[in-house]
Amino acid sequence: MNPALMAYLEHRTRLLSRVRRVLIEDLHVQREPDAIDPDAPLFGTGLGLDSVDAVELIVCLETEFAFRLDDAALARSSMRTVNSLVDLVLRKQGGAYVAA
Amino acid sequence: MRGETPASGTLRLCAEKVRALRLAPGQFLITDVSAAASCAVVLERSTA
Amino acid sequence: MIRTPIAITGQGAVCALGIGLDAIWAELAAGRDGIGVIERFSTQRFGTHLGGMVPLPGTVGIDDALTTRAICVKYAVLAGQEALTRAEVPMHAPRRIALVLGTSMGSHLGGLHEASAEVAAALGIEGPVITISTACASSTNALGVGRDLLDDGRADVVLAGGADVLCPEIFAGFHALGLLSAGKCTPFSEGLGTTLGEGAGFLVLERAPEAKTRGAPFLACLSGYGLSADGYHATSPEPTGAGVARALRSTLDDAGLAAADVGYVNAHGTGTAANDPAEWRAITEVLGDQVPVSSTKSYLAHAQGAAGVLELICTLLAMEHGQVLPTLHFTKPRRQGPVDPIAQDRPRPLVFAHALSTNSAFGGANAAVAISRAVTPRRASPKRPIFISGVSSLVPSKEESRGEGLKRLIPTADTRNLDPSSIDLSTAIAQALHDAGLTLSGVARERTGLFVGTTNASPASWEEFRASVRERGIERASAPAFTRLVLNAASGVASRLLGLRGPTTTLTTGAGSGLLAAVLAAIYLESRADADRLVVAAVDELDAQRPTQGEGAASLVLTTFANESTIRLARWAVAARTHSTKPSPPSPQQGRGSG
Amino acid sequence: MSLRDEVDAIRLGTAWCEASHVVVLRVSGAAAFATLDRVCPAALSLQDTQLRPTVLLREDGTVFADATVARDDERYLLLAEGPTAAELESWLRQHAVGSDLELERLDHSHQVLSLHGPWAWELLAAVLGPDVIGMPYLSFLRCEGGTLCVRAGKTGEYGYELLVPNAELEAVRGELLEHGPRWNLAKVSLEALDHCALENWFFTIRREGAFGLTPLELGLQWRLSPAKDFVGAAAVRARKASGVKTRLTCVLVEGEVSEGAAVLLEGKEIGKVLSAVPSHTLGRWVAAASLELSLAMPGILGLTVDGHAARTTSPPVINNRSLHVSPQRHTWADRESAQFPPLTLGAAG
Repeated sequence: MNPALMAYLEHRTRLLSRVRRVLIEDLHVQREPDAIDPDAPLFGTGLGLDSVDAVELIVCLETEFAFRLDDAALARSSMRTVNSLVDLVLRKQGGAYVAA
Repeated sequence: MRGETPASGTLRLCAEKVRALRLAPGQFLITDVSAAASCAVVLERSTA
Repeated sequence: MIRTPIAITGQGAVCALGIGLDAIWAELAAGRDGIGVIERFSTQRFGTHLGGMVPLPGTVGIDDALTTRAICVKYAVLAGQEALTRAEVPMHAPRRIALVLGTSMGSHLGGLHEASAEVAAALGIEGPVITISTACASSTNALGVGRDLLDDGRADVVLAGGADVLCPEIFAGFHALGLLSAGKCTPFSEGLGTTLGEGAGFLVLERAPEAKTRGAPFLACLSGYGLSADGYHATSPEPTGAGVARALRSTLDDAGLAAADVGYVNAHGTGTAANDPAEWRAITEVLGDQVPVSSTKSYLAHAQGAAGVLELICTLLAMEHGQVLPTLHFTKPRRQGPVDPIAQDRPRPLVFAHALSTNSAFGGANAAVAISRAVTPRRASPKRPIFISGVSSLVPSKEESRGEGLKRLIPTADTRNLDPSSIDLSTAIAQALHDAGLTLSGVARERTGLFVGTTNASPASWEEFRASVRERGIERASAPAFTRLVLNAASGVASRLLGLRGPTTTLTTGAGSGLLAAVLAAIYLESRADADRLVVAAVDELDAQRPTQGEGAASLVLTTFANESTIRLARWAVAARTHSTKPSPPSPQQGRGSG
Repeated sequence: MSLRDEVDAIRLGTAWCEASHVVVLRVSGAAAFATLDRVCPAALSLQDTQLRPTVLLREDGTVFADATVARDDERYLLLAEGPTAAELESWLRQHAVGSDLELERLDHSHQVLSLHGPWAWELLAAVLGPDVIGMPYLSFLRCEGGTLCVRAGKTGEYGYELLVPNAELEAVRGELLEHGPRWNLAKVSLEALDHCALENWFFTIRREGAFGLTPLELGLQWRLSPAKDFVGAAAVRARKASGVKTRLTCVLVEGEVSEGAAVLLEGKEIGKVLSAVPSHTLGRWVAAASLELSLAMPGILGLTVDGHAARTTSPPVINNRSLHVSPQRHTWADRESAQFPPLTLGAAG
């Protein structure tokens, strides 16, 4: 496996675990980290989040990963699954969204 | 029970007295006085 | 049998439109709103800057000197004084004058009931002082409780209404929930969202014959009121409007009115995407779609706990002038909204015999009142005996986590994001219902209500909210924590988890809150046709700020069905603090509360 | 009507079908909750009229039904895709907890009509009344005449299953077809619904459910309660303890994909395609592939499937119109002027 891909996978795995931790600690999702499927829907009872949690989730991610999200359309399209949150973080960290 | 339970304390007492009335007929007056208002209720189970 | 009509003999208000009724009417008549850029605190870090602030000299720009609570008390005293003065209330028997003050979170610093006590002291009121806190339905609910006190003979004059202050925390909470509109709030019109406001308003209520005897002014009759719980969500209304519809029907029923008698509705009309369509569904369900409906929030903004009474006062002022108020700034109707929202820039000449005013709140509490131009005799149903069919007394267990205990009793409960107050209250209620052998289903849920006494919103939720402000800045305050800061948050959760959708209220008197809830529930249940059972409950949560406070919860199930119990709640009383109010039972064993 | 047109009807307009693939049981009696709680892996935290998606598992932990539980006051509805009504009924009886369990098959007394699309709510409001408009996702509404309107779409668009009593069927279907043309109502196939389900990463029992996998490999742990016991729980937990080796991952492919095709990374097989559809919306094929766990991650470029370039991505890959259509603000009549964003996401394109 090429080193760039390995680095990406490692980086993404770390981000995934941090996003899961935000969901558990700040949004009170009552699950073990590895029981939060990366493609699980966040709302509509997937992980049990509610409309009231939407802004809180963004604020907690902004705090955890030190970025600001002012683009409402991007926020909306990022608030679908755990993976789409990780994508958002990657994008905010400089667009390293895909690797070879 | 630790400490004061200003809201639920008297209601807890009502619950105790209701349980007592289930065992034996009788009557209880429960009161509570606070700076805002005084309240009283009578709980009773007649012998009939 | 005829029940004594209740007269409104005076009113007073401070709100975004001004101080006192004359100033307020001048603005209403001219079609001028009171919404502008907030100056009392900085809104720089938020996307919107508008509020309906009281133009009271001395409260602008000196937030450090005047605490939120002091401002709230000041508003309430001004409005209360005006109401008492206009009603020409003789103050020679102050112990027979009660204060029922509805407030949401505006005076949270240091206990809601203490703010009410300060108001009572300043006004010379020495009768019972009851604080109703069902968020944005508080003051409408307070009018109803005031009416009940008069009905039950517990006071001769009731000053009922509400007061709230717009403070940065509340602005931040609504902002975090995405409920604030960019421009001025335009209910039922294009442009979603609400604008927050503040103020205080009071009505003087008296039994009509006595008021007439003393030559009191007569403004209108408070002809009925109704309460209900959505049992649906912490902040969103039940989308079909079923909860609001129940409150409206109860109000009509209590007032002895038919739908066709109602000539005007002053809607809650916050302007939000969730509220307005649900409310309009409720109105069409109960009253049809031809009744004119407007929202005074387009003038005043959303005065929170004081909203209901202020809106009713505006309605009364307009009525006095043979008019109804418009919904200002109306541009283009939304897809589900009133056929006639009175979309114009001045009041409309319209004479009505009866009007309704309705409010809906966080926690799913709804309240509505009916007013009538003329003294309207009410039909009385025979008083029903009250039985106690179930009880519980909860001391949180050390062995089992709160969530687990609740899950065992209510397996369908979602325990995520519930604070200790919500869990303990729900648990105690579930235990009491279980003790009563009740499983509520179908229409029985709508006929079972919940009256809760408590002293504070959950200290744990307060701490979570404060921590979010401290660590992230006020513009990033926690929305989920904010929704749990209303005093009725825990009862809203209990309503939802247990399907209690009948009449609901949450009140505080500090110590004794729980027993007062039982007394008010008994008064309500004895004579109303809209409930068969009322669950009474109280909760105390550990509070690090007040080390003497303990924890626990208790609940009683009051029922009108003799077959559910042989134990009666035979008598009750509520009165001023030091007055002897023993209901003269024959030497019963006596018990005192522990708090 | 071509499949492509059917998909467009679901994605942009209104679409309906008779949904005989959904079986419905009414579960009541004192043992109703305990039985459902035992057979459904999901935590059944439900308020009245709320729905919860779950799966039903064999004792070996593999999935045999895609199911939803609805709370109807103190009774429940179990909607399932996969088994027949008779199979589901007997399976439920086999696992009954307590004797007071009443099961009523609704397939003889009711028909299921399925309605989808970003404007489906508006058409339904014309048929069933305005309360449809405010329905949250995963809830149902009791309508006049006994029809239940269940909002549990699996296409990423507004989607409803109408449980219509036989006596009402002609009336409801008649009204639907009478009002339908105003919203360009199209009749669509189950194939089109399943196509959209894959594009939006909804689990389909008829497709990836047919491979004898457990929820761990299917990415459906969110439908399992971490706390409780349920039929198949022991097997699922044993599989988790021994280490899960693959997970279903969304792969976008630049050409036609056959089911069972190998997914290659630098010439080495890292997994297999379980199902795939040509997404004309994206101009690519969307595949659900079972990949080695360490590589079951979005954002990997340079894959090859059936000789075409491919990459993993985060589903759903459609920027659903329904996300942007608000019943409070929009109406079909003004859809041209409303300026909705494109159906594809920047990141996916």
